[in-house]
This record gives sequence, C-alpha cells and structure tokens, in this order.
Amino acid sequence: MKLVTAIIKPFRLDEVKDALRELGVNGLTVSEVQGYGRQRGHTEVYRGAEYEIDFVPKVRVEVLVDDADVTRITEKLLEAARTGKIGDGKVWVTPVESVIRVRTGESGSDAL
Amino acid sequence: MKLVTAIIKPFRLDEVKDALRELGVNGLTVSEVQGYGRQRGHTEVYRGAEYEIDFVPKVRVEVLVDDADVTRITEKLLEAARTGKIGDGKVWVTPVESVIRVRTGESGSDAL
Amino acid sequence: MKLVTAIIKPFRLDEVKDALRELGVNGLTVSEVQGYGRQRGHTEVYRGAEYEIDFVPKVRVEVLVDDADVTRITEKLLEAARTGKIGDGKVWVTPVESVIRVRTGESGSDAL
Amino acid sequence: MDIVLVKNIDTGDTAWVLVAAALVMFMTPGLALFYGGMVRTKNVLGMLMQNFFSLGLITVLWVAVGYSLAFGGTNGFIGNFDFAWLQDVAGTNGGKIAGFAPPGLGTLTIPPMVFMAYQMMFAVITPALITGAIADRMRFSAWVWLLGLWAILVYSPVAHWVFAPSGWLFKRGALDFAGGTVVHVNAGIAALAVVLVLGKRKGWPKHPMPPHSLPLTLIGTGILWFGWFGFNAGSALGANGVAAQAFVNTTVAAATGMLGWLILEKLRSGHATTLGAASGAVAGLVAITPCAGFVGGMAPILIGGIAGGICYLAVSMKFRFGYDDSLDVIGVHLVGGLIGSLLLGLFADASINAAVTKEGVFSGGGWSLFGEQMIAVGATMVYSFVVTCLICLALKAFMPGGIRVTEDDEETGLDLTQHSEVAYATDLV
Amino acid sequence: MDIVLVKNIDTGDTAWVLVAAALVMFMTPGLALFYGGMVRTKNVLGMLMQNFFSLGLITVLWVAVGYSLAFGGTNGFIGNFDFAWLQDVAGTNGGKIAGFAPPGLGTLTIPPMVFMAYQMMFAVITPALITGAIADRMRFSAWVWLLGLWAILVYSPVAHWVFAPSGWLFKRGALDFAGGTVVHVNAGIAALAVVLVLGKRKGWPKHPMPPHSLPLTLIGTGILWFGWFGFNAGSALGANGVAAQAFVNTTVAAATGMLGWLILEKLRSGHATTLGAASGAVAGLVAITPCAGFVGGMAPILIGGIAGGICYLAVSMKFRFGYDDSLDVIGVHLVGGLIGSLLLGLFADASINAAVTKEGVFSGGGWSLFGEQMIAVGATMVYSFVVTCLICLALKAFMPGGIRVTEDDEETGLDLTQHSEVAYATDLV
Amino acid sequence: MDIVLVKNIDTGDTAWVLVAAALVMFMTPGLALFYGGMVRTKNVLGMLMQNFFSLGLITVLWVAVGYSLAFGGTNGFIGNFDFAWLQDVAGTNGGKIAGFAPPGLGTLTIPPMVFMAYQMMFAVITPALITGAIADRMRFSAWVWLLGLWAILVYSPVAHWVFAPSGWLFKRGALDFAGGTVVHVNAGIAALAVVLVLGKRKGWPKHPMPPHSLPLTLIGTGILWFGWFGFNAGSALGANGVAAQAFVNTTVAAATGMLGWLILEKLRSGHATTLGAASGAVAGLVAITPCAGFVGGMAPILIGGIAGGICYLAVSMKFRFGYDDSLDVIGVHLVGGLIGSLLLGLFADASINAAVTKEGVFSGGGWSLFGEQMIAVGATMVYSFVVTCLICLALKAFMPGGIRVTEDDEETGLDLTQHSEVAYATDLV
Ligand SMILES: Nc1ncnc2c1ncn2[C@@H]1O[C@H](COP(=O)(O)OP(=O)(O)O)[C@@H](O)[C@H]1O
Ligand SMILES: Nc1ncnc2c1ncn2[C@@H]1O[C@H](COP(=O)(O)OP(=O)(O)O)[C@@H](O)[C@H]1O
Ligand SMILES: Nc1ncnc2c1ncn2[C@@H]1O[C@H](COP(=O)(O)OP(=O)(O)O)[C@@H](O)[C@H]1O
Repeated sequence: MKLVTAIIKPFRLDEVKDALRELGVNGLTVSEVQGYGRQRGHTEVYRGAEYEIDFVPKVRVEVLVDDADVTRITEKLLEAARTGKIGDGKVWVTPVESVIRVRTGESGSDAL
Repeated sequence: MKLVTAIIKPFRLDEVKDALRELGVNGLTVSEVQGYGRQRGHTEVYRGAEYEIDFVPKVRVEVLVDDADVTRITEKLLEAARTGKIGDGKVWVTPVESVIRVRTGESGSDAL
Repeated sequence: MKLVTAIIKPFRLDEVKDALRELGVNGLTVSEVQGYGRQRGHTEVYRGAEYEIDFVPKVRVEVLVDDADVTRITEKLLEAARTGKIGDGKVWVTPVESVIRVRTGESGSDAL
Repeated sequence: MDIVLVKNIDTGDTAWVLVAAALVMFMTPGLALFYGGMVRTKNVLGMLMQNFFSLGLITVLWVAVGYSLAFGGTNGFIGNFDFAWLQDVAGTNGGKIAGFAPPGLGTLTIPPMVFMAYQMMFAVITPALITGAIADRMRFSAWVWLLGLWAILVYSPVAHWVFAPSGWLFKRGALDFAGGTVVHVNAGIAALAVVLVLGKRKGWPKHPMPPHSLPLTLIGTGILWFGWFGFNAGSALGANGVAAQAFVNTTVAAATGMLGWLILEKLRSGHATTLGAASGAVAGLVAITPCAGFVGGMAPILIGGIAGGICYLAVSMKFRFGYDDSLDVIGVHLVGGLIGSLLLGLFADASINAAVTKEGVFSGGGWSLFGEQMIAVGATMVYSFVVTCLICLALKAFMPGGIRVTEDDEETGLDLTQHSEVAYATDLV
Repeated sequence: MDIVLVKNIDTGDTAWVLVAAALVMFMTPGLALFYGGMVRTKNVLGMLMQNFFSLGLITVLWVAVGYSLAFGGTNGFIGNFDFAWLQDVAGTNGGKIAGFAPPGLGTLTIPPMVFMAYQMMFAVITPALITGAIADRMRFSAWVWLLGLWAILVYSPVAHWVFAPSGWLFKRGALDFAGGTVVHVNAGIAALAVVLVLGKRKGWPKHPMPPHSLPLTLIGTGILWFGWFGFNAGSALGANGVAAQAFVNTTVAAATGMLGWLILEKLRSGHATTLGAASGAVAGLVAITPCAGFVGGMAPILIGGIAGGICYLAVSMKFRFGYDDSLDVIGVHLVGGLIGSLLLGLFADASINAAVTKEGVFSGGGWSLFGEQMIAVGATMVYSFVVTCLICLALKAFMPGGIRVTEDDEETGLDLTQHSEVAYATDLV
Repeated sequence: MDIVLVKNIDTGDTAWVLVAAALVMFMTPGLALFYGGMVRTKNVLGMLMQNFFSLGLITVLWVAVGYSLAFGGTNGFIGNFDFAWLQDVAGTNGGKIAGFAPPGLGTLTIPPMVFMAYQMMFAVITPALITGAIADRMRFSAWVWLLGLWAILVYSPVAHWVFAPSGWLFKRGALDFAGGTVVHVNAGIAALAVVLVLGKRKGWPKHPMPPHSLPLTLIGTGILWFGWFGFNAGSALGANGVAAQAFVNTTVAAATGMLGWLILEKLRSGHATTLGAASGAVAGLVAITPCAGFVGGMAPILIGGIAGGICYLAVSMKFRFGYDDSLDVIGVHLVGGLIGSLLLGLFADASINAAVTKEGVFSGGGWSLFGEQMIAVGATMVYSFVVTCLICLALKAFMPGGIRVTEDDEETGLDLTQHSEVAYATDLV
C-alpha cells in the first residue's frame, strides 16, 4: 500500500479529481497549503508599506493506492495537474504499512 | 517509530482525543481537510444555480507512536472514531525514521 | 529521498524558512494545524460559560530532501524553530520512494 | 373614541418619525448579525434567515391585519378590522394626504401612515428576538408558521393592551414607552415557551459552542445601539423634548449596562469580554426601553447599570435549570424587560412627560404605578407563555416532520440542510 | 422656465431630505458589500473598490458638470452648464443661504444644495449597480474610464429626460418616482452591454463560483433596505404624506418581493435560500422604486410580489442565452425596473400624489400612461445600450491592455493583480 | 453670559440634530470596524473593545462632568459644574421640556438636551481615534484609565477653548466647525504621545502585519462616511442652508481625498489600493471637518484632494522616524486635521456662514484668521501632547503590570490575553 501525495495548483484540483475518478480511485483527501518554491510569491501594498509574500496557495492531494496502481495513478495525476508553468508542484510516494477503514475495520486493499 | 494518520468525521475529534489521552498519548496534531469518497457530498443552490459539492469536511489526526503501541492505539482510535455510517474515514500507519523534540533535541521515544 | 516534517510555533516560520533557504533548500510546503500536547491550551469565556480549548495553533512544514542532506537540514531547522519554551514542536523524518516535479516530470533529486 | 382625520402635520415631527421607523427597521438586520455571529459556522445562515424572514412575513401580515388588530377599535382586549389592508390609514386632508389616526391618537402630528410604519417595525423585530433562543435546531418551515401565528395571536393583542389607548392595561395606567413589556418581556417569555417545547441542542451544555465570529456580533451591536435611538426616541412620535430625553436616556443606559456587565464579569471570571460589552449594552437598552421617555436625572444610569449586572447573572440560570436558551433571550430580554418595566414603577416622572399620570415611588407617586406595572408584565407573561406553548405544541403535532430538524441535520447544520447554502465558501470547490 | 431663488425653506422637509441623501449615500457601500459577499475570495476587494470608487469619482463629476447636465436649462434632451461647479446652487436669501432651484423646481421647500446632494447620491449608485454584472474580470483602470464616461454620456442625459421638468420624457407625462427608469433600467441594460463586450468569466458556467461570504451579502442587504427609505421616500422631497406612502410602499414591496422569490424557489428547487431572500427583497425594492410615491392600497404588495417571482425566473435566463451577468444585474435590476416602470402604468393613482397627471389603467386613466412608460423605458434602453456599447468598444480599442484582465490575472484574482492586496490575510505570513 | 432657557424649539432643526447625534454615535462602531479590519486576527477583539468601551465609559463621564466642564460657565480655560449630572439641561418651558443652553448658545432652536447628546458623541469618538495608534500592545485596564483621564483632563478643556463661546480660542476668533482641532488634531497628537511612551509592536517594522480583513475595514469606511454627515452637517445645529453646504462639502472632500490618495499611490507604487481609497476618503473627511460649514465653491475639492495626497505621504513618516503609529492616526488624523484647520485660514467665507467673523486669505480677510488657526492648533498640540504624556507616564509608573502587555501576551494576542475570547472560532473545537 502506498500513499501518493501531490502538491498542485488549486485550480487543477477539479481535473485531478476527475482524472483519478476515471481510473477508479474511490477516495482522496485534500487540504489547503501554502507553497514556497521557484514560483515567486507576490507583493502586497498597504498604505505604502510593501510586503513580499513568499507563499503561494497550493492544494495537497493525498491518495492511498495499491502498490500495483502507483505508476498508473501517479502518471494520470501528473498529467491532470500539469499546466507547464512554474509552480505546478510535486508528487511523491511514501510507503504505508497498513490501512484500515474506520467504519468496518476492513484493512488493506479492501479499506480503499 | 510510526506515524498513525486518521481521517475522521469532525465531530468525533473530541472522542478520539479523549480516547488517546486515556491511553497515555501525550500529543497529537490535527488539521482540517476535505474528503472525497463514497460518502456523497451535497448540493448547494445559489439563485437557482445548483452546484454539486463533492467534498466533505473531515479532520486529519496525526500521532507519532512507538512501534509497540501501534496496534493498541490504532484500535482505540478506530473505536472512538466509528459511527458506523458511511464516511467514517481511514486510518493508516507509515514508518518514521526519526523523531526529535524541537525544544530539547531529544529523539526517539523520548521525543514524544 | 526523505520527507522532513516539522510542527513548529507559527511565529518561528519566518526564521525556519530563512534558515532553510540559506542551506539551499529550494522549496517547502506549509500548512496550518492545531496541536495538542504538553503545552496547555487556553480558556475562553463567553457570557460566563468557560470553555477549555486544548488545541494550540501550530504550523506544519514539509520539506523533501536528498538523503544526504537530512541531518544538516534537520539540525538547522531545529535550531531555527527552537525558543526553548514548551510547545516548540516535533520534527520527524519519513522515507520517500519517489518524487516527481509536476511541470517537467523530472524525478529524484532533480525534482526538488 | 373614534378614528380621527389627522390634520396638523408637523414636518419636523414627521421627519423624525420617518427616520425613527427606518432606524427600527435597520435593527432587524442588526439583530440578525448580532445573533448570527454567536452561532457556529454551520448555522449562521439559518440564523440570518430567520430574522430577515420576519421582515418579509410580518410586514405583510401587519399591513393585512396586524396593525388593525393592535390599534383599531375601542375594545380593551383586541383591535378590530377597521384598518385591515391599511384602509383609511391614508386619507386626504384638503388635497394633502394624511389619513385616519387610531382611536385615542387623534393628536398625532404625523401622518397616520408614518405611525403605522413605525409600529410595523416593532412588530417585525419582536418575534425576531425569539430566534436567539432557538438557534441551531428549528426547522425553517416550522419557524415560518410560528412567526406568523405568533404575530397575530400574541403580538397584536399584547400591543393592543399596552400601546393602544383603548387597551385594558393602557387604561389602567400601565406605562411602556417603547416596548419593555410589549417587545422584550413578551418575546422573552415566548422564547422560554419555544425552548421548552423544542428541547436542547445536541451536545449542549457539554460540547463547547463558541461564537463563530464576534466581529459580526459587534457589527450587529453597533447597528442595534444606533437603531435603538429610533426605537426609543422615536416613540415620542415627534422631534421634541421628550424625544431628546428618551434619546439621552437610551445611550446612557446602554453605557451603564455595558459597565455593569463588565464590572461583574471582571470580578467573577477575571476578564472583561467583548461579548460582555455587547451583551451589557443590549441589556441596558432593553431595560431603558419602557422607561425612555418617562424618566430623567440619574434614573437611566441606575436602570442601565442594574440591568447590565443582573442580566450578567441571569444568563447563567439556564445552566442551573437546564433549558437551552442558546443566545440568552431570556437572560437578556425577559430579565432586562422586567427590570425596566418594574423600575419604571419607581422612577416614572411626570415632569419629564405629562403622559405619566401615575408617578413612580421615587417621584412621590406611591406604589400604585408599580402595581400596574406588575399587572402588565404579569398578564403579558401568562398570556404570551400560554399561547406560545399552544402554538408550538400544535405545530409539533400537526407539522409533518415536526418543528425540529433531525439529528443528522442538526449535526450538518441549518445552512446546508434548511437552505442548501454555506455561509463561507472557499475558492477551492 | 427660469432658475428660481428658493425662499420658503421648511426645516422639517430639509431635515428629511438631508437624512435621505445620507441614506442613499450609505447604499453604495451597502451595494459593495451585497455584491462583495457574492464573489469569490480572490475578487472581493476588486468588487468593493469598483463600488467605493464611484463615491470618489462620480461625486466630483456631478459637482463639476453632472448635476448641471441633468438639471440645468430647458432643453428637452440635455441640460446645460448653468450649475457647473455648483455655481448658483448656493445663493443667499435675505442673509440665509438658500440658492437657485433648477427650472421647474421652484417650489422646492429645501435648499437647492440639498436637492443637488440628494440627486448626487443617485448618480453615484447607478453606475455602481453595473459592477455586479462585470465581476471578476474587468481591469480597474478600464472601470475608471467606463465609470466616468458613462456618468456624463449616459446618466446625466437620461436623468434629464425623466427627472428634470424640462426633459422630453417628463414632459410627455412619463412617471418615475425614484429612478425605476433612470437608475435600474438604465444601469441594467448598460450592464448587458458591458457584459457582451467583456465576455464570460473563465470557467463560467461550468465551474462553480459560489458566494464567498453570504453574511457579507446580508449586511449589504440590510443596509440597502435601510437606505432605500431614503431613496424612495426621500424622493417626495419633503416630510409629508407622499413620503409616508412611499416609505410604506417601499418596505411592503421589499417584503412581498422576498416572499415571491422564496415561494417560487421553494417550489422549484426545494429550499428557501438566504440569498434568495436577499435577492427577492432587492427585486421588490427595485420594482417599487418608480412607483413608490404614486401608488397605494394593494399596489405595492402586488408589484413587489410579482417582481420577486419574475426576477427569480429571470436570473436563469443568462444560462439559456449564454451571457455572463455574474451577479444578476440584468435579472434583477433591468427586469425589476421594467416591471415597476410598466406596472406603474396600471397602478398610478392621482389620489396618492397630485403629480400623477395621467393615471394608470386600474385607476381609470386608460392605457395612455402605460404607453408613456413604454416609451420612456424603450428610449432609455436603446440609448443606454447603444452608448454603453460604444464606450466599451472604444475603451477596448484604445486602452493599452484592453478592458479585461489577462487570463493569468483572472486566475489569480482582481485583489492581488489590480490592487496588490488580499482581502483576508492570515496571521501566518 | 448666563445660561438661558431655550424657548423657540424648531421641530425640523431638532429632528436633524437628533439624527445627527445618532449618526455620530454610529461612527464609533464604524471606527472600531475600520481599525479592527486592519489589525491581525489575534488582536481584532482587543481593537473593537477599546472602541466600544469608549461608548460605555465616556457616555457616563460626559453626563457626570464632561459636558459641564466643556460648556458650563464663562471662564476662558475650563467650564464649571453647573451642568454636572445634567442638572438644568432639561427644564420646562411652559409645560414643554426644553432646558437651559450653555452660556452664549441661547439662540439654540433645539432642546439643550439634544445639543448635549450631540456633543457627547464627539467626546466618545475622539479618544477612540487614539486606539488606532496603539493597536496590539496596550493592556486593556491601562486603556480604561487612559480613556477616562484623557476625556476629563484633555478633551473637555480643549473642547471648551474652541467650541464654547466663552473659550479663549473661540473668543480670539479661531474657527472649528466640527472638530478639526478639538477632535482630530487633539486625538492625533495625543496618539503620538501614547505611542512614544508605549513603544513599538514586537517585530515592527520588519515583520509584515497585513490587515486581517479589509472587507471589515470597508464596512467601517462606509459607516464612517455615512456618519460623518451627522458629524459635519449636524454641527450647523439645524436643518438649514449651512447644514446643506456642510453636507455637500463633506462628501466632496471625502471624494477628492480618495482621489488624491489613489493618484499618488498609483504613481508611486503602481496600484490604487482599496485600503488607499478608504484611507484617502477618511483623510478628506478629517480635513473638511473644521471647514465644513465655513467654506464653499471649489474649497472642499481642494481641501479634500490636498489632504488625501499629503496624508498618503505622511503615513510613511513613521518608518523614517521610527515611531509605531500602527494604523496611522498621526498620518491621517493629526496631519489631516492640521491641513483642514490651516486651510480654513485661507478659505473661510462669511457669505457661507455669518459666524465667520474673520474671513480667510482667499476671501479677502488677510492672514489674521490664519494666525488664529495657528494659535489654536498650536495651543491644542502642546497642551494635549504634554498632558497625555503625563497621564501615560503616571499610569506606567503606578499601574501594577504597567500599560503594556507582556511579550508573551503580545505574541498570543490581545483577544485571548485581555478578553479570553477569540474572534473567529472554527466549528472544530
Ligand atoms: N523540497 C520541497 N519540499 C516540499 N515541497 C516542495 C519542495 N519544493 C517545492 N515544493 C512545493 O511545490 C510547489 C511548487 O514548487 P516550485 O519550485 O514553485 O515550482 P516547480 O515545482 O514547478 O519547480 C511549492 O509551492 C511547494 O509547495
Ligand atoms: N484512497 C483514499 N486515499 C486517501 N483518502 C481517502 C481515500 N479514500 C477515502 N479517503 C478519505 O476517507 C474519507 C471517507 O471515505 P468514504 O469513502 O467517504 O467512506 P468510508 O471510509 O466510510 O468508506 C474520505 O472523505 C476521504 O477523506
Ligand atoms: N505524539 C505526537 N504526535 C504528533 N504530534 C505531536 C505529538 N506530540 C506533540 N505533537 C505536536 O507537537 C506540538 C508540541 O508538543 P508539546 O507536547 O506541546 O510540546 P514539546 O514538544 O515542547 O514537548 C503539539 O502541539 C503537537 O502539534
């Protein structure tokens, strides 16, 4: 079992969700984050005082997937999230030792 | 050292926190997330325009635990989070290579 | 490849970001979380009703780093985040199997 | 007493009462925000809607029959249909529009239409006060019915008794300058009735339910204080010395209400809170309402201060007795209204207002006015409580789905389940 | 007709119209909040700014030439420069300041300066109405130009035609008590023109764009309703029976507008929404605007209710025809304005207001007034649409950068790209 | 000069000043929101509370002694206790309530109670202005003391000097229509004193502290602009031509203030910001305050525009000199107040208001008035600065805990540490 985590541009979330749904992914978890990276932030001005804000709003998508599906899902996700402009984000994969569905106690693939 | 991550219904947080506290868990970290899964989202209507919102508010709970405590803690957590209705969420366990307490620099179990 | 995750006090974020930038870290991802731990929460009073709030606002910082950089970066991060008072938080390291840059599809160290 | 064509319209008086009516109207949105800030995020629209809807429904009912039932006719217990659908309220007076005043109000120096509009705003806000008590758990459709029935069956009769010159309490000499009895005691006791039928919120009092946005509550507080000048000083029905005194009494009592609440709060829990400041000010405003144009001197300072302090203590009663008066309508409006209505029996002063026929104890009038005030609030409480209970029980029995949302819906919140909306959407959807 | 020194100033009338002018001024911030709550978080300041800026720019333009072009002179189609920079608007009358009234308005009982100020507030809010249609995508600099040009080239002429006694539509007998044609139809049709030139928001209608803060919208709604008493009852230009009738009609139509919208909404989509309550109230207010001081009896109930219902249906038109009227300026203001202006042809009643020279159908006046109303709204729609299109096309052609933000900027939002600000900053920066 | 029983009450004048008093009262919540939106989330309630508390405390102090110290007696430097606890403010006049006017104000056409109430609202808002400078770091209990002492020791005397006919600056011929000197210069220089004693916010100026909610600030801006009609046009103390002129000057100067600020801002930093629009409007309003009923023609356009531009430049001074005037009370109120008070020396015009005994330079009156204005603002600045410093130093020395919160509390925020509340709670608790 793996956890695929993606940091993406917020407005790509819809595409990513739809793309994963097409692959039969039944669930995912999303949260709002702030990213710092090559993509520059922006300047804000309040009464003449300029603030450099380094952080850019991003969305984190987490999907638990079966080992066998990692590549397929990652690729689809990359494709859906890509705009080709700087700041598109990262996807990474981490090992998961066990997964359990809270409602039923099922574990492993059955929990997804 | 393991990281137990749980996606649960927001209103179960109190129960989960209390249950873990009873087991002697000293700390945990919580964040607000949006979940997409079998549990349906809802419809919103603004001036006649209907929007299907797929995401449901969830809470992510993260607890660093000693290897020996994983099962005990996970089970208690599952129990406290369960309502038996769809959308109760997932719990998963990932390996952690090291943990350090920022204040003191202690590491391993002492950091918890 | 490793993922270094830190739960820190919100007002140390600036220092942490600057410290990591000095080490040549090109990116990181930040989110707002609520922490429960040894640091006590606070009491709120509304029309005479007192509520004990256990959670304290914290910030989660996540940095993907090359295996070789883990120690260096973790130490710098600890230093920058430390105030020496209770509630300074935790840093932990988890293994990452692969990292990909969404924009280019580069993977591994090149994706950072 | 007959209905009388109003002839001597004074433009200054008219200007003031027009403004006052607008100010009182503005209080209902103000109240919505005051309450809306105090509920949890998932219920804020439910709260706003219950209040705004009163502007929709009661306005129409008032025009249809409410005004006429409150101010028409000469029966002591209930008005008649003389003014139904506003007939005769506008009439012409030598080419100018003026119209017929209700019996006993022939000395009006403003168009009766303005009087009707001004009173309308009281009819709108009074039931809206109840929404604070029932927060987070009533079905919207049940509220619609309760609102409409209550306006007709409770508000109009009580307004008739106290405000109309032919009302039995008015005739006995009970005083209520701007609605301490008709508005606050009436709505406060009705809130208790509804709450008892409705039951507690899920999780109350164990689960914390802190205000989701105190800034919203303070916007509401600002609007309420501002609008209350219309509420109280407008009740002089002219731009005169009584209005001036009522204006000053209003703001002074709000101020001492705030101070009274904050001092007790600071002593007992160690902090002066923002919500306490807002609540104390409202408590002072509630208490001064019946007294505003009838008292002077140090009276407003005392009335406001006493109300602020006692209401602070009173809001904790619900924990003792176990009724879930969510946003303290009983603790603030019922208790504050009682304080004001009864203290008026001590402070009423004929030198401030010639309409004071029986003076208060401290003005040398003995306990007679106090007795009348007791009768007035007592009669109002009994009537309002009983009729409100009956309405609620009837709705509970006859409405399919009852008057309360399901447990699941309560968990999800009123906004989504009753109105298919969320208050604050993220750009991330 | 000459300009006339006003001599008989009534303090009550003056007080009321001063207040009314302040109330109408308050509506522009109210509108900003009403709209601001409906856009997405990233565009809320852009929306607020477009509205507040109208208070900045139009106020100055009105003083400079706008008022004079609207109310100066006796030409039927356009005013003159007699009152430019307010010359002669203040003048002395036996040691007191009064000043010269526009031709045909010599019977004013208020200082002409007050009349000028009152009309100024209408000039400010009218173009502000357009901002709702163009939300989220117009460059701020383009808005600045559009705003200024529109005020001079569209608003002043149309106001002259309808409001000035020498205007050709006024002289034909068309009625518009407080701006159904001049304000709502005019801004509504102009909004359509701008939207057609500007194009749709990126992602519309596929991508959901829910209101980011309905409480903000409801604050705006409360302010609008409150301010509208000034808008409508102030148009009586005195504290009199007409003002009283207009006041009551206003609040009644708002109420039935709310009910009309909510009933249809409940029937069609199963829920009565908070945004629906707000929208319906505004629809009722829009529709009663031209009628407020000209109708009585059941008319406001019907006008409001019809407007509420029809506007609810009308806001869906944009999906059918594919124009992106973001916050429904066309569906509410154009449609509501048309409903009110035309229904006035049925309901206008000389017994309410002697200024009604041609009565409506139901008052026995036949279809003549209705015809005039058709001509008035028709002429306004054609003129406003054409000139607004020309302004927009010219700006699009001549402004470097055009009138629309880049795709990237639209994605990022107006707040950051146009104003270098964010609406809600976290403490975490 | 003796206190005089007011006999000729005009209902229109009374109506207008009653409304104006209510409008000025509404400005304090408006100011709270204006400031509250600009601070960080953790301090918003602290800010709101400091402002609302002024409504609580100052109202009572004003009634007790403040009014009497400001307007009682004939001494040039300070009033007396003739009107303490409002004695004689209400009195009867042939069965009607009127009351005694302060010496020199016997020509009032409104009940003295209304005059007292109107002036009360100025006393409330003036110290509230200071809160913007001291944001985020003062202990609430220290603010309570500062507020009360300042009202008695600074506000009442300065108001007496300038507003009371027996005041030494008034008698010299200094002009201040609605409080440029008494309110804005006075509060602005006091803010500097407090800030110097209090020190900078932790992290300032390095750490960004962006406004947590500009929509809140813009709600406040709307309320302030609206309320300022009462502030300025109400100072005519009647519904007359002077009020009309003041009304127009007010809105025009707000508009050109906005434009002035935005133009400079656009030129220097590339963007016209929403906060700039709000700030510029306030700057214009501040500057026109002393002039409102004394100038006409192009004067308000220039005064507002100059103030908007210069205040934009002035708010950056704090970075140069290193004092932490958090929300720019000095840059906007002190500087704006000085601009207005001094420009009045150029523009004052007797044809606008007969109360102008010395005309301004451009009206042909020479530099004499300008000199008086210099003396008036100079005396006010010296007195207010010195006394405010002394109060702050005394409080710092004698209050256990001092006047500033601890470093930890500053980090945590005022809301939790001073008031045990959070502004925005999530449903997740
Ligand atoms: N080393 C890293 N660790 C964690 N997150 C990162 C890291 N580098 C970048 N990110 C995340 O990815 C986002 C995009 O990165 P950025 O460098 O701006 O663009 P790109 O990925 O296109 O090169 C950042 O905003 C941040 O959220
Ligand atoms: N594959 C997944 N990866 C990550 N999170 C998931 C996944 N599937 C479900 N979730 C999370 O679990 C929550 C509950 O899942 P859902 O399918 O609705 O119900 P249940 O777990 O009861 O079957 C979702 O809202 C989502 O946050
Ligand atoms: N076992 C844990 N698992 C996950 N997060 C934890 C754990 N213990 C503490 N934390 C996080 O670290 C923060 C600081 O912990 P706390 O016990 O208050 O102080 P300290 O780390 O200084 O001993 C907490 O607020 C919480 O967010």
